[in-house]
Amino acid sequence: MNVLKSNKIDWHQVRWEEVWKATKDTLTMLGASLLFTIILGLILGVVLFLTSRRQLLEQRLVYAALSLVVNILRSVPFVILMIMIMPLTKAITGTTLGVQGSIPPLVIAAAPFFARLVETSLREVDRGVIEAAQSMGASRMDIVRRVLLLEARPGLLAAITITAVTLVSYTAMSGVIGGGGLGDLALRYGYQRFQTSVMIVTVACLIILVQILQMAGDYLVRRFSRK
Amino acid sequence: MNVLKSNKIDWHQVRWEEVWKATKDTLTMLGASLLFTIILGLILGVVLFLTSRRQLLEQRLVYAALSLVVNILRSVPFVILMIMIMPLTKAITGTTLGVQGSIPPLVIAAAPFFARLVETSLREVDRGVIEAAQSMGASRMDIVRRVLLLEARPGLLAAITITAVTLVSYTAMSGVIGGGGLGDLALRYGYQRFQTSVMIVTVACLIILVQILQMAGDYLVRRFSRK
Amino acid sequence: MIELLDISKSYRTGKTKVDAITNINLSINKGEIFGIIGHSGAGKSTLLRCVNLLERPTSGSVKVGNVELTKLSTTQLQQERRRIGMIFQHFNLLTMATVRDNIAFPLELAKQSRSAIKQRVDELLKLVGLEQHADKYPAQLSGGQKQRVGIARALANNPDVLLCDEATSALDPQTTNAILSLLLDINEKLGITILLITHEMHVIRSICDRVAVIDGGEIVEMGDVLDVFLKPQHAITMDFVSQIADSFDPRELIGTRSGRLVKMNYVGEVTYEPLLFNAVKSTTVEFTILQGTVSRMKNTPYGQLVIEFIGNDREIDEVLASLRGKGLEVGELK
Amino acid sequence: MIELLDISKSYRTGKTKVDAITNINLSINKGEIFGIIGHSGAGKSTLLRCVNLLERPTSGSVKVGNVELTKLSTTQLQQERRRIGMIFQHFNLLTMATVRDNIAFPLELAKQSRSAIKQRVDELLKLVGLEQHADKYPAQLSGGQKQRVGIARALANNPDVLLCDEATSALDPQTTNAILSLLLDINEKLGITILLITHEMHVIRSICDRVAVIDGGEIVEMGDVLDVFLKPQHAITMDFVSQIADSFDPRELIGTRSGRLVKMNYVGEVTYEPLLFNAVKSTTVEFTILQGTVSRMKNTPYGQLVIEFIGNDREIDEVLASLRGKGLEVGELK
Amino acid sequence: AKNNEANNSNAGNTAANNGNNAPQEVTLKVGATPVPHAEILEFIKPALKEKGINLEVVEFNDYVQPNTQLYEKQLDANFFQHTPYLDQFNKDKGYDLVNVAGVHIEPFGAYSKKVKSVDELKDGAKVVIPNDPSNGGRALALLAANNVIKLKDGVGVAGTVHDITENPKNLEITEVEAATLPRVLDEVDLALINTNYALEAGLVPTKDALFIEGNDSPYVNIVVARPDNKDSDAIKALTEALHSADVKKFIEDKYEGAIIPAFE
Ligand SMILES: Nc1ncnc2c1ncn2[C@@H]1O[C@H](COP(=O)(O)OP(=O)(O)OP(=O)(O)O)[C@@H](O)[C@H]1O
Ligand SMILES: Nc1ncnc2c1ncn2[C@@H]1O[C@H](COP(=O)(O)OP(=O)(O)OP(=O)(O)O)[C@@H](O)[C@H]1O
Ligand SMILES: [Mg+2]
Ligand SMILES: [Mg+2]
Repeated sequence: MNVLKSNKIDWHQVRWEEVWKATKDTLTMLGASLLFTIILGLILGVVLFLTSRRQLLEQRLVYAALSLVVNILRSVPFVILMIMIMPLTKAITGTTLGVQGSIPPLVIAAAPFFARLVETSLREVDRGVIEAAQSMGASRMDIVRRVLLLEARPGLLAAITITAVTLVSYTAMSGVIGGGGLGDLALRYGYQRFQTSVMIVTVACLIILVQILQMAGDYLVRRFSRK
Repeated sequence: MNVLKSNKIDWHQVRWEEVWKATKDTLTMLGASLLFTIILGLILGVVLFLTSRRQLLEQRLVYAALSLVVNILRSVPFVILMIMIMPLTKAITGTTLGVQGSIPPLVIAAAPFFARLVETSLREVDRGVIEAAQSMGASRMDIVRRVLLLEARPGLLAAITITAVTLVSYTAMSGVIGGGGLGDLALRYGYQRFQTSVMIVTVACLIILVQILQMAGDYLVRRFSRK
Repeated sequence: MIELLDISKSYRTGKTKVDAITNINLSINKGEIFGIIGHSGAGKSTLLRCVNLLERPTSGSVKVGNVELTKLSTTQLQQERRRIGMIFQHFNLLTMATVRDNIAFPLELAKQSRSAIKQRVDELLKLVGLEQHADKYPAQLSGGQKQRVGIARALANNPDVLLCDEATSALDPQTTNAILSLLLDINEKLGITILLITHEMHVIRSICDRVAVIDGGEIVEMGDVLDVFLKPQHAITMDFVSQIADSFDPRELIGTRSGRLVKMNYVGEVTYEPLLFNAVKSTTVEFTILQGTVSRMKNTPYGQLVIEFIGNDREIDEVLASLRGKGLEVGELK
Repeated sequence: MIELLDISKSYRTGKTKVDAITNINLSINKGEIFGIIGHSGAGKSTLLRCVNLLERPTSGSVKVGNVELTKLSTTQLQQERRRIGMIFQHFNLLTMATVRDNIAFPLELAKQSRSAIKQRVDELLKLVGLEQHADKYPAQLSGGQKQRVGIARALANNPDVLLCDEATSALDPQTTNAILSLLLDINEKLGITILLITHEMHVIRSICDRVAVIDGGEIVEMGDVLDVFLKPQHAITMDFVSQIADSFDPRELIGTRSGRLVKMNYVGEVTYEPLLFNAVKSTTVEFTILQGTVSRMKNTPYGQLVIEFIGNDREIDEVLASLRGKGLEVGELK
Repeated sequence: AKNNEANNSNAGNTAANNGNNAPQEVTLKVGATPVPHAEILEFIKPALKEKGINLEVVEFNDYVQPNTQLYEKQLDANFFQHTPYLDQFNKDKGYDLVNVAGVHIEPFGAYSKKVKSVDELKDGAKVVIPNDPSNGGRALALLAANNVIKLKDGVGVAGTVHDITENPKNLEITEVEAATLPRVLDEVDLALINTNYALEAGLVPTKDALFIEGNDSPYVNIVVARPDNKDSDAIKALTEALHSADVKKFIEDKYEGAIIPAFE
């Protein structure tokens, strides 16, 4: 780390109450955006899967359209996305600023990504099991809820874990609109103001957070594996 | 887009040769970083999978250590990561600037992410098939190469597609070190200079690129599905 | 109850088209147990899967209980399918659900009450002998246990029609017999119609009323089990039938024996009369049973024996004639 | 060739421990075909999987060909496993490889040359009758076709030992017989040792030398097929054996018949002598075969018949005594 | 101004020398932020070309890299910062980068769509300021200068929201990225916006600003080089070109008085 080379680390620069606030902000952003990302992404992913070729609701046009929307949201750089959806953000949260204002962009950016992971997970579900459900007269809704989401559970949990960690790294960018949080603190103080101590503390917090997320995710995946 | 409200779109602002150069830069960054991300991430993902619980090479400590490294790389905000690994970047590419200088950070950021996707994909491989290979005296290397990577191929292709698209959005951040490319152009002109026309053009290029990547990925997934 | 009209189904593999079944016509009555036999790859599973439209036939129409399934909308089809239970060749259990939940699945789909579900599941668990394994997941079960879960699941909703794709192939003889008795029982009590695929001849023999023999995607023979088994017309059928009891071909015996080798078939109450004994009693002919079976097919007794008669030819001819006179089918092996 | 010493294997499900097999001792000679039978869930598959250590026994040691597998390093175990072929109950084929590639897999592992692989695969494809399906993927195959791919794959490397977990359960009788002849053939020609699980009694009867009966994870009976089948000692074995030919219990006949019901067992060349006939010839006793089988077990002829004798008791007693005198096992059904 | 003249003459000499003796091109890599720095540099490209200097402009969106890269000799000079920032940077990192020429001032302004003057700001009004150290500190200093808040004594450009000692109106201050400021102007009561971004967003600093830094601002944007190359011919040629009358006219025409040349 060449940032460290030239500077002595001054631990007095670390304002702990600010680190604590940033941690809370990050947790708030992560919690809220993860929740909505999961809901939106799950719906989007399921619909993508169902409408794709050789699946239950094969609808090439719907699939192509949805896929395009997902691709658009995934191609636009996050900062630009954040700016572009400001009116939407304002409509939903009443502000485009701060922690609240950063949640819609985080969701809009992460949901399409999560949807792709969901789509991939659902593709792994054994066709035979779906057929068995069909043979029992399951409606498509039943199949989604009682078969696909159940059978793909370990894969979905892994996908949620990956998405959660990705969201943590996205929150770092929410500083653009004053979102705050650990990543932003690391960037502003650690990177821009060379307060290495702040950077170390905030990055350490981030690492701990991600480590907890990953371990919880791994535990759940293992807990729900039946193979 | 409130950016549009206040500005008329002036198409003369678009310098096409610059867009073209940015496109080439993006493609270069994407191509090179994707290649190395796949190689590194595949190795990392396979090792993560093999050393995880109840798998062929179960090694809790190795797994925990690798997982921690992956988590660290994934928790550090991209910009800070980019700075942190500058000495490494310099050692590898001879420069920390521009397109070349942005490739190592892109790889270091994307490989752990891809590794998690690989790990998740490999977990979906039927245990029975692995056992069959074991019963035939396959070495662990054989099992990785001839069973795991083969059986997980559709999942891995989907993971590569997701990673490629993610890399495209990462390239946008490489502007910090003068990496250039479409995302950077969009940010610099579209976001910083309020040249909406440039933003539209570059974002459109990005969308086309992502759309092509996704369609190619989808095609390959379908092509290699045997279920 | 089930009517298949001119069903064909073809798959494409790469560039080539494979006809799995071609122009199958089949009509199965209500309350009938209908067996399908045929070599591996003959098209049995494909045919069965066409009945509930898991496989949409390339052409032809499918009627179940007077409803033409091929013409229904998706939701209507869903409704109809609830009346059709299916046991899969590869079980197709929910890997993420316990045995109990797997069996409860169709009941939940039918929106039954919790307590009703619990009661029915317990009943079914007992029926298939898996009480001990109710909370296991499929991966923790043996092959036969998985198959029994599949059976319980298919029966859960008291379907009108049951489609069984080698429902007992992974089961030991006793469990098989227990399941077969169970099927026979619900067939008799509830009038359920059963269409079953099997390659175990004794399954056909034990419970089927009629049987169809499929080869190369076509029905080559069809009729009452007794007729088909005792008077097989088609080469394929003969192959199958000759396997019922024997693991070797009686023609192997020719040459090793000095007497005359005769194959006898008989069905019905004659089985229990001392015909053979009476026929030789008054002659000097001696006889040995070289090979054969005397058993029952569903409830009809029958016999299939290869017998060596030793004595003078005239007397033997008389014996054979007298046996023929009693209605036995008698033919000499050469 | 295979020696299992005090093998136990237990699983845990949630909080409870399940003993799948307990203290199994088994010794199988080189060139032997050894059958394992037992009810569903008895522990057969677990036992088989312990032989090549796919399942590490909780305790006990496993020797194959004088090598103690339980003590080997991973790489040494890999080497040893190449000599042990295995056919899985659930096939376990590579879903992403064609039939051809699935069969070529073990050959590639053994680093054989391309041309050698091609030749051997073609040979095997023909052997199991899948030439037409060489380029299909497993998902495009019928159940029996998948099983045959599994068989071909297990045989590809000419293993010294073959472990078969219900290798013919998805096959029709003819294909089963073809496969069995094939196994018998390589057993005789190459001296391969075969350990097979089956629930089809006629598989045991056709090719096995010895058989073990497992129940509740323990071997309850073991011995030559003839001994076990004709003189079963354990209740479970009797159950199995009584299934060989019959789908119904002969005791059902008691009460419906007026004469004395006798069950006769005999083995060997006596089968081809007119014993029964000679025993009654000089008396006034009449007899009818109510149920039974006369067939061969591997190469030994045997008979199991339920016969009704009608006549006076004294004479019948004499007949039975004379039969017993010829070495037949005769018992009255009550 | 005197300094500039001295520089001018030196640079002139060098250029003349180059023109006579060394026809081969020198490449000069200069890091800059897009507006107006990169644009000004682009403008002088042809002039430098004539002197045999191939000016390569490397654009940055970031205020750390241009200095770091310069220090590590990946760049020959940069043009994006003002003296207070450079001083702080040198202090923070122990660098010895030097100011070689002041070029222009971008007066920092406070804008609002809701109020017409600072006095109208309500209690608890929402204020946004840039979140980067250089502009953030400057924005706070401007607020302090207009008596909206009070800052700790002597913090200068390094001030952060933590240095606010008095906030009588209980302003809710949010730090956002500089380029975002004009985009959230509608939503907040007061936004302190860098002139370049105000211009880009169609605001006219001289007209629309509630208050703006005066011409006496210490925040002159400077060209920075290293001690080892600060006196090189190429750098001198660069300085000279930047201080030309053409550039002065260019700045005045293009930026309509919102950016003021800081040289005579
Ligand atoms: N998806 C498919 N693509 C191509 N061919 C297929 C497909 N499914 C089945 N077939 C072929 O159709 C034929 C009939 O298959 P089917 O499963 O009906 O056989 P089966 O009679 O059930 O055999 P088994 O007793 O072995 O289960 C087989 O030759 C099989 O290879
Ligand atoms: N992973 C597991 N966890 C818990 N119990 C298991 C597990 N695997 C097998 N068992 C149990 O161990 C017992 C023996 O199983 P095994 O598969 O050996 O039976 P099997 O004799 O092969 O039966 P089948 O003829 O039905 O295939 C069964 O009761 C089964 O439920
Ligand atoms: Mg089938
Ligand atoms: Mg088993």
